[in-house]
Formats: sequence, C-alpha cells, structure tokens
Amino acid sequence: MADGEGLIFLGNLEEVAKKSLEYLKKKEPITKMVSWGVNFSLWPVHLMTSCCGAEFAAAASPRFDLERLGFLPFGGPRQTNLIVVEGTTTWKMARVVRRVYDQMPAPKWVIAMGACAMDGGIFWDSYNIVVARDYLPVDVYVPGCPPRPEALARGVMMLKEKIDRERSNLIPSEQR
Amino acid sequence: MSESSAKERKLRNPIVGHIRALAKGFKYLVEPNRMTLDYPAETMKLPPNYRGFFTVDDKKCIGCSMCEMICPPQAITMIPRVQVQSGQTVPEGAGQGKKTKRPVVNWGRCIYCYFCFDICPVDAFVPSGVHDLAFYNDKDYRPSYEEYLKPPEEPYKNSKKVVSRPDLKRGVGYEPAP
Amino acid sequence: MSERVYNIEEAPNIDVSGDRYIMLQIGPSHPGSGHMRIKVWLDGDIVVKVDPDIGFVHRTSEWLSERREFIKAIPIVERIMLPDTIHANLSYITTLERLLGLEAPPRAQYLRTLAAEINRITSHLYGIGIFGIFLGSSTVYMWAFGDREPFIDLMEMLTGARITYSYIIPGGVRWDMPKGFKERAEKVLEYMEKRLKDYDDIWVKNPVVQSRCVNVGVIDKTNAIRLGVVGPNLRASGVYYDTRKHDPYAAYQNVDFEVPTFKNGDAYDRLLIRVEEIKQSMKIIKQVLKDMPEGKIIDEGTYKQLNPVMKKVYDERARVMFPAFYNHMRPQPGEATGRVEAGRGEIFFYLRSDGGKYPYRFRWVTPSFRNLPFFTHVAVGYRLADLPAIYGSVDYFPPEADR
Amino acid sequence: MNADELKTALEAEGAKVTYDQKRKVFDVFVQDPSRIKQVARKMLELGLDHVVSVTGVDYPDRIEVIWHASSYSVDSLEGLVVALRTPISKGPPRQAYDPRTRTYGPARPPLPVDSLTDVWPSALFLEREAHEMFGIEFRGHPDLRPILLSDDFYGKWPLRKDFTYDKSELKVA
Repeated sequence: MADGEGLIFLGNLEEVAKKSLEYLKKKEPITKMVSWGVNFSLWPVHLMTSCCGAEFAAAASPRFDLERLGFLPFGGPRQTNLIVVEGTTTWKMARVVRRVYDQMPAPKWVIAMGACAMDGGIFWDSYNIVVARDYLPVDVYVPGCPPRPEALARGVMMLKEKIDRERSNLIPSEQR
Repeated sequence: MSESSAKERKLRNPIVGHIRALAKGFKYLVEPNRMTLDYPAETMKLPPNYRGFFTVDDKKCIGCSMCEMICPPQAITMIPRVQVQSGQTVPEGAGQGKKTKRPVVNWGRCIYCYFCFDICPVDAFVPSGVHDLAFYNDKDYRPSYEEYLKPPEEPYKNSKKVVSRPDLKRGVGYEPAP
Repeated sequence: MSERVYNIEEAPNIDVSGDRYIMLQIGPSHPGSGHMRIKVWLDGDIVVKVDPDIGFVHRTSEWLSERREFIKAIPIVERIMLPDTIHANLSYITTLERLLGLEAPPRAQYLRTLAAEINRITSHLYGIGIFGIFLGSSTVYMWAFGDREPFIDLMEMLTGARITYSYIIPGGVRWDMPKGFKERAEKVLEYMEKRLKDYDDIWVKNPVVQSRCVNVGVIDKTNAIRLGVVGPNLRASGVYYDTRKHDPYAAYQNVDFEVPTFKNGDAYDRLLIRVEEIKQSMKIIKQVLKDMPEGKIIDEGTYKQLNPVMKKVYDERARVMFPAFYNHMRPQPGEATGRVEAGRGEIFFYLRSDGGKYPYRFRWVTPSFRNLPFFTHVAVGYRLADLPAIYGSVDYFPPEADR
Repeated sequence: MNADELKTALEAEGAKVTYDQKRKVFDVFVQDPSRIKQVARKMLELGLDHVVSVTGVDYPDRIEVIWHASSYSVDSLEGLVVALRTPISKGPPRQAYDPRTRTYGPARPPLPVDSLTDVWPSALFLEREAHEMFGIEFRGHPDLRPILLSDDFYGKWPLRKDFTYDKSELKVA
C-alpha cells in the first residue's frame, strides 16, 4: 500500500483483489469488528503448567465464570489464541509450553499468571526454573501467589484493551 | 487391622438412577442457583485480614531490615530512603544510619505470605485492600520507593462493593458491603 | 463394565519391544488436570504396560529448602501441594516442632484440626470435580468447584488467603478464629449436607458413572499393601489405615470420627470413599467448633519473646507476630520425622539439623508420588477407554508428586 | 509386637537400633552395606510391609542411604516409621569447575548399594528418585532412568552438597 490509496485498481484482477483486501484490513469498521470478535473468543489452551492451574480452574468455575468474558479453556492448541502460563515452568515443561505456543495460530497472546511465571516467585533461585518472559513474548502479567480469579479476570480484560488498542495489526499479512 | 468393617456398597438400579438424575437435573434447570460474581460490575470487599497488596508506613518504619531477611522469595529490597517527609530530596547515601533504609517490594515476586508484616517490630506495614492488579510489562511491577508508598489504586472504582455470605440455597451469596 | 484381561502379577514382566504392541503417548498437555506424560503400551486396545513420565513440575523443593532458613520452607512446601496446603504446612511444622522441642497449646491444636478438615473437604471436592472432567461430565466439575467456594471463603476468613494459607507456625497458629466464624461455618455445613444428597443423584449413584467405574481399575488388598498405596486409595481397597488414627497429631485424639473403608478397590470405591470422607470431615468440624478450648494460640515460650508492640497487636487483633528468633532458628543437631494424613494420603517428613541455620537434610514425600507404583499396575489389563476413569479416580495431582 | 520387641529382633540381626519416641525416630543402623538386604527381609517378615521414603544424606566422607519403612498390616507397628540406614563411602572428590574450558570434571561415578525393590516393590520410584538426586546406584533395580529432571542434569546429582550447574548451558528451544 505504499503507492497510496488511489492506485488500488491498477493492475490485473488478482493484484487488485489483493490490494483492496490489504486496504480494507486497515479500515476502522473492519478492524473494530475483528477486534470485537477476537475479544469475545479468547480461548486459552488448557495447559496447566503448575499449581496456579487450580485458580485457573476456579476462574472457569461457576463463581467467577470467566466464560462471561469469552474465556473458555480449550483442549487443542490449534483452536486457541491465548496461552496462560500458570505458574512455574521447569526446563522440561518450558520446552512443551514453547512447542504448544508454536502450534497456536496467529494472532496469539500470552498471559503470565502468578509470581513464578513473572519473576520466579519463591522458586526464583532454583536450578530447574525458567521464567515466562525468557522464552515467550508476554503481554500481560498477573501477580499473586496464586492470583485470585478476579485478578486473572482483570488480566484478561487488560489483554482485551490491549487487543483493541492494537487492532490495526490484528489481521495477519499474507504469509502465515 | 483393628477395625475391618469395610462397607458394602449399594448400586442403584439403572432405570431408577437415570430417572432420578434427570429429575434432579430438571429441578436445577427450572430453579437455578447462580453464585456468580459479576466481576467488573461487582467487586468483593475482602475480610480485614486478607493478604493483598500492601504499603509501608513511612513514619513508623525504622529501617531495621528484618522484613528483607525473612522474605521467603527475597522480594523485598532495602533501598536508601531518598525522599524525606518534608518533600525535599536528599542525595543517595546521605546519612549512613540504619534509619535511612526503606523496604520496596517487587510485586512480581511477592507471594503475599505477610511474613514481613509479622516480623516487623513496629508493625509498620499497612494492607491496602487491593487484590486484583495486572501489569503490561515487566518494568511496571518493580516500583520505586515513591510509587510504593502510594497504595495501589483500585481498578474498578465505580463497581458495586459486595461481601460474600453463606447462603443455604446456593452456597455463596453476596450482600452490599457495610 | 469391563473385565481385566491381563494378570496383574505377570503384566509388568511382558516384553513390549516387539511389533505386537503399540506405544501411545498421552500428555503432557491433555484435557484433564495437570500434566504428566503417560506412555501406554497396547495390545489391541488393552493396556499392557503403563510408564508414567513425571517431573514436568519438579520445583526442587528439597534443594531450595536446604538453602533457606527453617521458617522459609513453609511457603515452599505449601506451593507444592496446592489443594492440600494446610496439610503440607501442618506436616512440616509438626516435624519441626519435634525437632525444636516445642508444643502448641490446645486451642492452636484445635484450630489446626479445624483448618485441616476444611481443607480436606475442598481437596476432595477438587478431586471429584477433576474426576468429572475425566469422565466428560462438566456438570459435576461446575458443582464441585462451586461448592468448594463456601469452604474457601471460610478459610479466607480464618487465614487471610484463598489457597496458600501459611497459617501454621512453630508453636501455634497465626490468627485466632474471627468473630462470626462459628455461625458462618455452621451455615456452610448445613448447605453442604443438603447438597451431598444432590450429588448422590446426579453423580455418585448415576448409572453412567456406575457403568464406567464399577470393577474398573481394581487393586486388591494384598497388592495395595505391597505397592504402598496411600490415603483414600488404600482405604478403598479395604485396608484400615489412617494416620489420624494410628499416629495422631494436632487434636485428632480428642475428636470422634470413623475411617471409612470399602472392599472392592475399584474406581467406584475410590469415588465413594471421598464422599464418605467429606461427611466424616464435617462431623469433625462440628465437634471442633463445639469443643474449642479457650486460651492462647501460641506457646508460652514464644509469647514471652514478643516485644511490647507485638503483644499489643496480639491482645487487640488476636494476631501472632513473629518474635525475632524466627529469622534464625537453630534447632539442636538431630533428626525428626513426622506424618500427616492429607486429602490425597499421607505426607512424610524427615528433617535433619546439624545445629546450623539451614536444614542439613530436608526430605519429604508426598502422597501422589507414593501412589505411582500403584498407578503403573492399576490400569494394566483394562481397555484404553477405561484409562481416564482410572486416572481420574486415583486423584493424582502432578505438581504434588514432582515436588 | 511393640517397639521394644522390634528393637530386640533387629538387634539380633546385628543392627544398631535407637528409638526416640519424642522425635518419632526409630533408627536401624547397618554398618555393612552388604547385609542390608538380609535386615530388610527380616523387617518385612516382622510386618513392616511398605516403604515410605528412600533417600540419601550427603556427609563429607560418606553418603547414607535411608529406607523409611512402615506397616499397614500389623496393628501395633502402625505408629512407627522405621529408618533402615547404611553408609556408603564416597570415592575421590570431584574436580572443580574449570573456567577456561567451561566444564566440570567428570561427575563422580554412582555409588553402588543393593536395591530393595524385590523386598519392597513400593520402593520402585523412590529408589529411582534417590538415584537421580544422589547418584546412588541401586544394584538389581529394574529401571534407573531419570524421573524428575530433564536429561540436562543427569549425572550431576543435585542433592549432593557439591552440586554445581551452569545456567547458560540450558536452552528452551
């Protein structure tokens, strides 16, 4: 789109279609709609890396019910766009988490939940611990040990704000 | 084995079982017991001893470093106190005495065990009542001393404050906070 | 209801290297709870060999605790056993008190028992909920996790945290029972008693559950003893053993309760026993609330070491602050052991001190880890489709096993 | 059978027995590691039918292996945890870290002791863990693969007091 908007209809049909698609992707009503859609279908991978998983489960349970916010844990990584690193990751687990993250389709986000995932927590000086930001691009940090389900809900809502703020980059370019 | 009175179990007839399970399910369909907290609109006011975010009372603190010593994840660091009460700033390292040090907590590493509260000989820590915060990047959760002194802001100010109470019908009920 | 095809005695000796058997890897990311990789060798769809590959959450708690002061191990052991935090805390402190020669006053012992039993109920509800997920019933997951909440609210009132309580300290507990706790607890118990009847209809005696669990994953009494099974899983096989009865700690010798046992040792009995234990726990809580003695919640020696500010806090808010010696506790050289019955079974502690600041040897074994040899045997001979029912019924919690 | 009878029965096997009721320590010390299986068989015969924990303690000159056994079937022994303890002497000390080659000296070889899995099958995973953490080689154990740690740490024996590691060697992906 470096040529400017007026030159969309230049070239053969395939090129025109491609160009107009690129043009529409950046337009407000489309991005807004996509951001709204993504915001209410934030499906995290059901991957309990550690003990914060108990509070993650409590967050999905009837009292806090994060499904209200479109947050529904999913079994397979191929259908998800959010990974919540729930607490400590060891070397053995970090390799699995990274692999699951790589399998997720773009766009994807990461929430680091709990002190261990943020800064090592109480296990900070252990030889077997890796913190989340060392191997994943973390978007939101939720402190607590373990965080209350409300705090996780707040993390999810902050992530939604972030998605909405950066909605112009939401639709990936041609190459996946 | 002093008492070997193992219990005999009774299995339920499948037809009766299915009917009773369906009946129970139907009962909860017409008469649902919702215990959900509508989170951003309603927020919980927790019991006074709940262990959430906290600050330190600058006037009470004597800078003894006990909290730094007991902190299990070493989230507390004692830093030279730069700002004095009147608001004027003294250069770092000025006044080498014990009383010039103050604790600062790394929220990313704190595990909210409140050992620091209990070891403090002058009871200088103050709970803030806030328990649900989140951060966008890893710089945000390491406050400076000035930032740490201000209690964290409650995220949803306009929300309805509720406290939980036991409810005979749905387990957890909510009533407006006093 | 499926029958066991392979003999449990001969199964571990089968050579699985040939073409006849297929190896299937389940996990570490799977739709149940936690993660452990289970390698399963199949003959057709019959499980021949199970090889659990654990250690995805090995957080080196022993290594870390040997490099910290004694008091700092409390949060560490708690984080390992998240559904049973009070029990981890209690077992460590019981052992440490034996090493230090301290004894908690009666009121503190009762408060410990109270907290432990409330925690046992939440732990069993957690297990039942996860079992529901494994059998594909999200109803019971929602029910069990929802009904955990009133109890968690109680603990929040008592200890000031939802899950990681850090409530028990050498010589006593950190907070006294707040005002209004008793009335609230009675209400919650009344609710739960009513609710357990509903559980019977919708889950425990549901024919679908019966047909998936009865005679599945049988382990008989002899094998259960031989493999060192612990906790509810042991009692489901008909062994009458409970640490609360046989090696009493806290206030358990003063309360009256039964230890339920069942005969068959299958997945269904392992489910029933958890429901029965919830009932017994409620019975204990009622007694404890009734008989709670008055007095201090910390032992005299520790109380004397509090400074005037701390004593004032103790009188006003019933909160025990730590005397300064907590920062550098140095027990006499020697060793001590301790055992506590947690929700999933028995926790064992072995502490060795050389008179220094840190424990010389800090050893603890969690129930889930001790259930592993049992897990390699219990699924053998059943169909692959039975594996979720068996795994769910064992109530295995991976972070706890890995420590 | 009570604690005193157990004590006499085990002393007849040539073990040194101490019992401290207050600290709940029932200690059976066998000086000669080759006799460990015999004592364990006797303990099983007396009713101590399962193992609670298998671990080591690293002392400067020796590693002590401890099996904590207990009973489910004999009523009067159910309150006891009996520690069966034997020392194995360590080999030559390990070479220190060499900053030039950024390597450690070869890890000290595992120390051999008889496995008791054929006496107590419940020790299967516990002995595997003790092998991984302390480098105790249980002779006759069917399966001594690492269990809790990833392969990065195998051969470094983390719970020995001279354990060192280099975080820069480890990579996630």
